[in-house]
Amino acid sequence: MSLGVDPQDQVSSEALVAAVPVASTKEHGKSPSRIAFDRLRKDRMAIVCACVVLLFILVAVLAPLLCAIEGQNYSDFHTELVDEFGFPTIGPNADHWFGVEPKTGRDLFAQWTYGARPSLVIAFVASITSSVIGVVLGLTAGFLSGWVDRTISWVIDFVLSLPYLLVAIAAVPIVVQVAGGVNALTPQDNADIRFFVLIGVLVFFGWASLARLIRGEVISLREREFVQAAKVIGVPTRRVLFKELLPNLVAPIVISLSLALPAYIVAEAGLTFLGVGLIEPTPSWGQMIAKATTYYQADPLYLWLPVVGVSALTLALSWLGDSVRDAFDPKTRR
Amino acid sequence: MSSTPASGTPLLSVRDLKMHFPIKNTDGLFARKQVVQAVDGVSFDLGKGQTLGLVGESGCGKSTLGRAITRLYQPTSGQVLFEGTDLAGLPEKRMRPFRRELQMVFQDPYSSLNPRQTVGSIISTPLQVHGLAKGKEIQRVQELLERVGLNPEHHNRYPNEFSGGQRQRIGIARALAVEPQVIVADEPVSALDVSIQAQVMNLMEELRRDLGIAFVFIAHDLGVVRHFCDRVAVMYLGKMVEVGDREQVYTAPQHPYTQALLSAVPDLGAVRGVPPRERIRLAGDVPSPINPPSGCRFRTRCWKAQDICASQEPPLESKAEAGAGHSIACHFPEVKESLVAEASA
Amino acid sequence: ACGTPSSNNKQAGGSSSDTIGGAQQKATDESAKGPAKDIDGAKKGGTMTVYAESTPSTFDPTNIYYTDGNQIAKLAFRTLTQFDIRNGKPVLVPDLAEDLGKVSADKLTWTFKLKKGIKYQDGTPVKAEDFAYAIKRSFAHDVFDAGPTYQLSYFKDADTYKGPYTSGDDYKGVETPDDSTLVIHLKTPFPDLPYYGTFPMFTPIPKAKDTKQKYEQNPMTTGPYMWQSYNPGAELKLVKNPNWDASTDPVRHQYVDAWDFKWGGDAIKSQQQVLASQGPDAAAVEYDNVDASVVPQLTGDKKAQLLQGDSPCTIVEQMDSRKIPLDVRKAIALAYNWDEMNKVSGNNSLTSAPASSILPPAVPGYTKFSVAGLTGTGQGDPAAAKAALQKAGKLGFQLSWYYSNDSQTSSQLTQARTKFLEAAGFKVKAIGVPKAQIRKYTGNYDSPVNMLFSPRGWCSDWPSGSSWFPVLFKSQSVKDGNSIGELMDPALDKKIDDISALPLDQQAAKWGALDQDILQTYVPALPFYYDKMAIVIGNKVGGAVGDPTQGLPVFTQMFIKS
Amino acid sequence: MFTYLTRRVISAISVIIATVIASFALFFIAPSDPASAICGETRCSQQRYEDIRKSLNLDRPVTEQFAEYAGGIVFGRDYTDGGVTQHCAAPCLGYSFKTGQPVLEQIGSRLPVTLTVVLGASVIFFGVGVTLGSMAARRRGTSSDRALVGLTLVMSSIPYYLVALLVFLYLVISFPILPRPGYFPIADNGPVKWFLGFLAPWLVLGIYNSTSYTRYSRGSMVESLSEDYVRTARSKGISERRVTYLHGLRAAITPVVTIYGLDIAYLIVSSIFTERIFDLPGIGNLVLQSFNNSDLPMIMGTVIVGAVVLVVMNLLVDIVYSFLDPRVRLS
Amino acid sequence: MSQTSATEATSSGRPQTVTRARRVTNPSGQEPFLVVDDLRVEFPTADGPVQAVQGLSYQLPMGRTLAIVGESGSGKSVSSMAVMGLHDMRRTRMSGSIKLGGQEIVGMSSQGMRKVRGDQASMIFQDPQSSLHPYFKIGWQISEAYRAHHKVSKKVARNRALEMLDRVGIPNPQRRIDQYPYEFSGGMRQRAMIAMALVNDPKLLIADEPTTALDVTVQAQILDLLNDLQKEFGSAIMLITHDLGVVAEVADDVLVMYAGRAVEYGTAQEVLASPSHPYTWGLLESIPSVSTEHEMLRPIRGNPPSLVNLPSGCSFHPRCPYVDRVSGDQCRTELPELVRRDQLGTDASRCHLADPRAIFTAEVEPGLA
Ligand SMILES: Nc1ncnc2c1ncn2[C@@H]1O[C@H](COP(=O)(O)OP(=O)(O)OP(=O)(O)O)[C@@H](O)[C@H]1O
Ligand SMILES: Nc1ncnc2c1ncn2[C@@H]1O[C@H](COP(=O)(O)OP(=O)(O)OP(=O)(O)O)[C@@H](O)[C@H]1O
Ligand SMILES: [Mg+2]
Ligand SMILES: [Mg+2]
Ligand code: NI
Repeated sequence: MSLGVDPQDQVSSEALVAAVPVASTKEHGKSPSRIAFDRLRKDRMAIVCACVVLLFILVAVLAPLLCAIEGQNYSDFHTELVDEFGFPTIGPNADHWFGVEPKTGRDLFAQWTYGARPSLVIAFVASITSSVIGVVLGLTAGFLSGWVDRTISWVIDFVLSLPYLLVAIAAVPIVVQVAGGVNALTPQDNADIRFFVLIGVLVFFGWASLARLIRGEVISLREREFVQAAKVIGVPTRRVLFKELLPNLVAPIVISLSLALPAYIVAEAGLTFLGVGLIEPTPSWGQMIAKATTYYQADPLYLWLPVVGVSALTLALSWLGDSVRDAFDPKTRR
Repeated sequence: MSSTPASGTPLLSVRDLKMHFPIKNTDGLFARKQVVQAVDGVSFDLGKGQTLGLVGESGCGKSTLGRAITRLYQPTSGQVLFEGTDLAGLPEKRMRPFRRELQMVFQDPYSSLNPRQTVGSIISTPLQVHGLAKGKEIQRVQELLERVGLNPEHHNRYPNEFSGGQRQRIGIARALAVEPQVIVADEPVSALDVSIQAQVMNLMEELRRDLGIAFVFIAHDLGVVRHFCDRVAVMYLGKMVEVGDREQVYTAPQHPYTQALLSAVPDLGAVRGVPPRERIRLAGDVPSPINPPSGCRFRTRCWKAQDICASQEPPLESKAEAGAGHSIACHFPEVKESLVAEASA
Repeated sequence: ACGTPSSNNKQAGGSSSDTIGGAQQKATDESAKGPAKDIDGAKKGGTMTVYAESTPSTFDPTNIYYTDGNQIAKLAFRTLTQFDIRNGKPVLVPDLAEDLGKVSADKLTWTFKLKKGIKYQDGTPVKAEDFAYAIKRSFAHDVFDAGPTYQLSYFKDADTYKGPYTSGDDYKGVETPDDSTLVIHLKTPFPDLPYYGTFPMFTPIPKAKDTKQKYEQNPMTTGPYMWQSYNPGAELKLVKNPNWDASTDPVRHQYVDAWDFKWGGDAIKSQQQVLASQGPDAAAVEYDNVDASVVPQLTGDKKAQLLQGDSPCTIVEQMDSRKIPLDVRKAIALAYNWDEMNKVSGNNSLTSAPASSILPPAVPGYTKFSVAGLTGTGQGDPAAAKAALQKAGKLGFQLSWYYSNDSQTSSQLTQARTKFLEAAGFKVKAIGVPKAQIRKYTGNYDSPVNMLFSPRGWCSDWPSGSSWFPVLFKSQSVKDGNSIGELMDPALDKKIDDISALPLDQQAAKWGALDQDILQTYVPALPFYYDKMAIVIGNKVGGAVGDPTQGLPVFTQMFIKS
Repeated sequence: MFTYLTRRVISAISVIIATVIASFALFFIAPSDPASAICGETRCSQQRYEDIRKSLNLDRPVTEQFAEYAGGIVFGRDYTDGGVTQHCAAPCLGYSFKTGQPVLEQIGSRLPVTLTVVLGASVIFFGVGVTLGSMAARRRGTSSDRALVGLTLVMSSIPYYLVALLVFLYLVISFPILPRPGYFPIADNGPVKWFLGFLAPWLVLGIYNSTSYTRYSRGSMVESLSEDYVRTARSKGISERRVTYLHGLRAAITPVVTIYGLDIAYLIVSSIFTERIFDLPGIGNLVLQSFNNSDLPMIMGTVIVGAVVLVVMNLLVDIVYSFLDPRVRLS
Repeated sequence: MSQTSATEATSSGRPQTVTRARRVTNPSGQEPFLVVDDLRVEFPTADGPVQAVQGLSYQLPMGRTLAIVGESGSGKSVSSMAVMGLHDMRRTRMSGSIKLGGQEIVGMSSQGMRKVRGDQASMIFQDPQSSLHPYFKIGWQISEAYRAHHKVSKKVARNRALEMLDRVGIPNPQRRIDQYPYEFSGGMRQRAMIAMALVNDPKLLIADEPTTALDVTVQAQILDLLNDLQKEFGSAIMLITHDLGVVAEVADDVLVMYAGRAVEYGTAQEVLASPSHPYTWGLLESIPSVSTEHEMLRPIRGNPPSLVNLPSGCSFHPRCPYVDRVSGDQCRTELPELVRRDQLGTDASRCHLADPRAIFTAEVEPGLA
């Protein structure tokens, strides 16, 4: 009798779904990404980290509101609240929730909440932009091969063999000068330019490693039989790229995105700390840290506020990234 | 089914097909361009509804041949004639209509399905690409699933929810979607367990019988080929060394390599009281296809090799004494009675 | 001279009492002879480490003009004359010269008798022509562009002679009639020449050893110490010069075995270290002014580690009198919130005192007076300023300046100024430029801003108003790029010339009066603060005193306590 | 193998050339006006300004200037300023605006410090990381393993410069547990002082980075311990220790060593934080100083040198890798 | 597959001739070197315990070859690795008894186990590519195995390695001994593995699918080699495979495993020629053969069960076409014992069917080649 239409076989193939160990027995029709996200949702650590990140995002977004409630802003000087040597004469109180900054007497709570903004904005904008560029170039290089691949690969090599910190330092003054005749710029313009330079530098160095990763993935996927099958069917190249390959790159993309975020926050604050990143009057954690190192003994809160901000945010993001990787790639589970 | 060779123009005709891969040699200062002669001048015909089995050792070019036929590779030279049209040189655009006629089933049930697509969308992709069953894709997908023995309700599941055998069925359904005339099956069952393998074999048998699809069936399991195919071609190092009807090749092999290959297959005869056959044990391994031996490529492992084998390449020609449609590429073909004793039992 | 390059952000100077120390008199002691008087408790031996954040730009004696380089150079380069700091007061004494120079009747020829038997560190004798060569070399101002420039305006043929590299050795301005006589010819009288003689450009340089820009790597020294190694921007190491003869030197000692100057480290960190005096830091000096954040640690024993002294510098807020009308300048003065400016700058009583004059208290002629609004104190009165501005019909007058956008202090000061100036009805346009280039912008008087040009302050080149007013307030100062207020008033020029022509001993009081006159009449700048020296030293540093001529410690008298 | 290396060398050189071109191009893209940068700080006469422009060949076409610059790298070149000619030997990357000295000379004088810091720390992080990592891999799943993994994760998530800064502030300054960092050349100060001066940066950089090495080597080790050949080794009846530390580690260490090589290069070009925080006169501080001085040739010089370090190290790692992995060596 | 619904053949009682024997003794009757008794291996996982091997018993005398066959995942490798003590005991639960030359392996200290491994018993694996350490030379790897059990100099060990390489038919061993594994072809690698396994003259050689990754011609070479070596050394060989052809050619005894249990055990002759378990029948029927030209094969339907969630009763019942021949729900509810089929033969099977032989002869055998 014919097996194909054997009713018995129908039964057995039903039964078999339960028998295949890899299959989730309860729900069907879940894409691998869905499964990964479900896994992530069950990871308590991931949820806690996501909440922390969310909290910081809220603080950054609601900074004006929070400061309005406090009744302060980040730019007003309160020199009457510091003594002759610049030390604050007041601690945290009802007017200034976190106290005031040495020397200028600016409100620390406002500085801190606004300081969360550049970190988050730069990290998100830079990581998303660099991911898009990385994915597009990686896909192109990997799939097209030939001279396109060679060119892109060379550029990747080139970018990756530039010393990132040094170039970041070199780029800032150059771009600032390119950006406009010095005489045309207000202090705010200057600060904004630094902001975009920082994003640019991070993107410039960020895309390459993802592109390399994606290229490698594409090359290995390209040899996978389902891509061959698509070709045999006559699926056009663009469709192969975006419908067959791209969905299979979700895991590396999500993972690298989740690792890029904390890395960029660290980079932003680090460059700013060195004095080559953001500048006054943009409030930022990196600047606060740099300024506060001189006051760490007399005014530890001033130092610890931004330190805790940067650390907690990167810690939460890194752990979240780790959980994301585990969720997408359970083999590497700790 | 009887194995009458098709008359008239064959459905698929391969003429002197060559597939050479350029590789970079990494020895020495300057990279010398070398080629892997993965397939080197292969010809055969395939009639409607016919099945041709391709057997041979690993690396002899079976998959490459299959891929060159389906134009996954652009053949180096030679022709692939489908109903008289040469596909070998066709640009991809003009190739598109022929893709409907010529499909492929792959070996690895895990990598041949896109893990990010539902079974439904995997099977409907060919429909969309070729504009088939417009508006009724879901019905068609369910029909196909049913055809290959899967529950049609499962079209919205992902491949990871299926077992190896079921996945292979999905792959077959995908190939069937465009109603092809020829399916190139590259080791479709070698990754499966015996019991599952038999299920899939049965399915293919059925398709062939019901739909009249012709198969180029690649396998290294000689038993499977023997079971499934009308004609069998034996490949060695990119060349066909022997081709003929199943009975001819299995019961009266004339090429020493075919003989050695067949005698190496372990079988159940021993426990069934069949007298042991003579065994030919080949020494050594298959030479590299980068620098194949001159003349007859098998001569380095052949016990019958003589000087002529090194200097002159034996053509694949039908020998009158061997029977119609039975061709052998050997300077000294002969039937070894001691070898075939068991096969007739 | 200008302060150290860092004096823009770090403040310098200060005296021990709250009241500004009285003006020093121009003191000279022609009879001073070596060896210098021993210091009580002085010990020999050890290595002294000296830290500073900003780097002396050069150690080529011809090129040194900044106070830091100048002060360090005294350890190695002997000059015609030198200051001996006696009880905190500078006394001009002969150094390599036998006397303080003899001037001819027409005041245009100076003759210096030179000491005999002076040797370079390699034992070769110092010759008079080496002094002549050094002076000729100073005319190569294209090569040694940072050096002092008085010779360019006072010396004979200064406009035609371009130094030995381009114009050859034939220069009529110097003569060496014999091996121990140096004759200098002037084109205009220069009574302060003996003071000018303290500058390192008057150290002898043998022509054969001149390697131009490379000379600073291996200079010929005559002082108690000589080069061991020099890594520009990072480190200078000095060791004892065996051919220095204490008996010829009235000002220098050779107590310490070696000096190790380290630049570029963070000032605050270095100060912390010196204050902690762990290991080698006990014998260390950090000569940047003490940071406010370190001040709370200066209690108990550590109090002794603060070295205070006077500094010959005044810091001002300049206004371009060509672009800002007088009544507007006066309105600006009303608006200034000095308390905020001081706090944001990090000024405090250790490092600064509010300024109300151009001349600092350390310079003879300093007169205490007070012009309304120009006292460097108070919170300003934006309302009054606004009223004044309105009265002048200049409401919304635009004020603009350059600031260093990569310096926190500079940016914050700009924010502060912007606030109170805007409150007083001004429009403000502040332009941020990199710290490293700020002087290029502020030094260009033709740039499209109208405030805060350089110099931001001025330090005496020698204790006299003559190193201030003729340099800063004459019309030609604008051309020279050394103007405060960009005043170009022939009447003022004449007043200054008249005082300059007076005998030295009559000048001081006149300068003081002129100071008040200028501030009252022209308001070319708002006096901000007088600089003071307040630095930290290791707890084993002995003999540390301040040098009021430089606003820095006197290195030549330091020793290491056991 | 040989061709492979040749090809790698060629591509490395092409990258370096591109870096040189790019950094040269930046001089021109940026209206940084090198002449005025060199021309003193305040008073720069038009005459002198023009002289400098001439001496820098800024009045000549860009291509000619580049030829001069590139020539300087290959053959060295002369530099004339104010009638004084200086020679800059073969790989000449130009002159500092600030000090007028050849860029490479200055970098060369700072390099030993940076190398000492990085290499010293690298010994620590490699040793500690690999030891802890392979121990954790052997005890995979135990609570001590999990604790270690968690700890390394926390550590490596906190930015390095914060860790270094806090250690410096609290353990060096406030509670002087660690000796004061600084560069005291052996020749002048003897090895003890030299050693103590580097101790704090070594420890901080070393221990901080060891966390990621613990993770790498643990992961690599876990993987290699699950390989078939480890099972084979075990089936021979050799001791478990030998199985782990010879068979397992031998395979696990190879990828770690390559990361190690690249990391050393990376740390050399990014030692800015360490040097800035611990006040060490290395390359990083030089760059920072040059940045503050707008000393473009110096910055570009360090970028080029940094790129060379990275490229060369990459190459070196490839070569070393081929020695570590016979499959690569002989293929 | 076609089958008549001959339910009448299934009687409620069992024929008297069946002897119940929970422990099946050695089919060949010789003194066994390896005695496995009621072996259970379980892996605790997140989804629940994986019962990889359950109640497995068999014996293997010197000089004989025991083949273990079964579908993928049926526990073949797990059971053989248990004999070598290669499981990570932190993640494995093991019970029962394995006696190797009289020595109990289960629960043995790792020290003791080390002495046994590679000396008394050694093992070769399926994939010679990944089973040889890629970073060490072949000769080194072989002599390491020798030195682990013999206190000899490196030189002696190397000579021993040379000798072994020569013995397993590697041409030019002098040169090959200093090569790395990847310089060998697949067949040669497997020969080298065998050389390494035999370097200490073990009494038991376990070969876990030694030829699955190889081509037929090379497979034939390797099987011949094993055969020759066994003749020479007289060792016991345990051969794991899923190719019944290989079993027929080289095995003396056969153990058929299904879902972690032995379902049939006997001499090769008996098990392959007249099997008495429906699963074995299914395996035989699944093998394509030439005589049933273009007929449908008769595969076992469905898929092997999950080891976490075994079917109740006989594990094979969901796939067994003969369930209805057993009265009531016995197959679904009751686990059959592994019982000897008749007193003459040694074949034992785990099935509720009353007279499987009869069914085989009547219904299955005619369909086979
Ligand atoms: N893309 C390629 N580039 C270079 N060489 C190739 C390529 N594809 C295949 N080859 C080589 O061509 C030869 C034939 O390979 P092919 O995959 O056709 O063998 P096969 O008969 O299918 O073997 P198997 O039974 O192992 O699948 C092999 O030596 C292989 O290394
Ligand atoms: N360490 C382990 N942890 C959990 N499950 C395991 C482990 N090792 C083996 N298994 C499971 O035990 C079952 C039996 O595995 P085993 O390797 O013995 O199968 P096999 O019969 O050798 O199959 P194959 O023919 O594929 O080699 C499988 O389902 C496998 O997934
Ligand atoms: Mg193939
Ligand atoms: Mg197995
Ligand atoms: Ni058939």
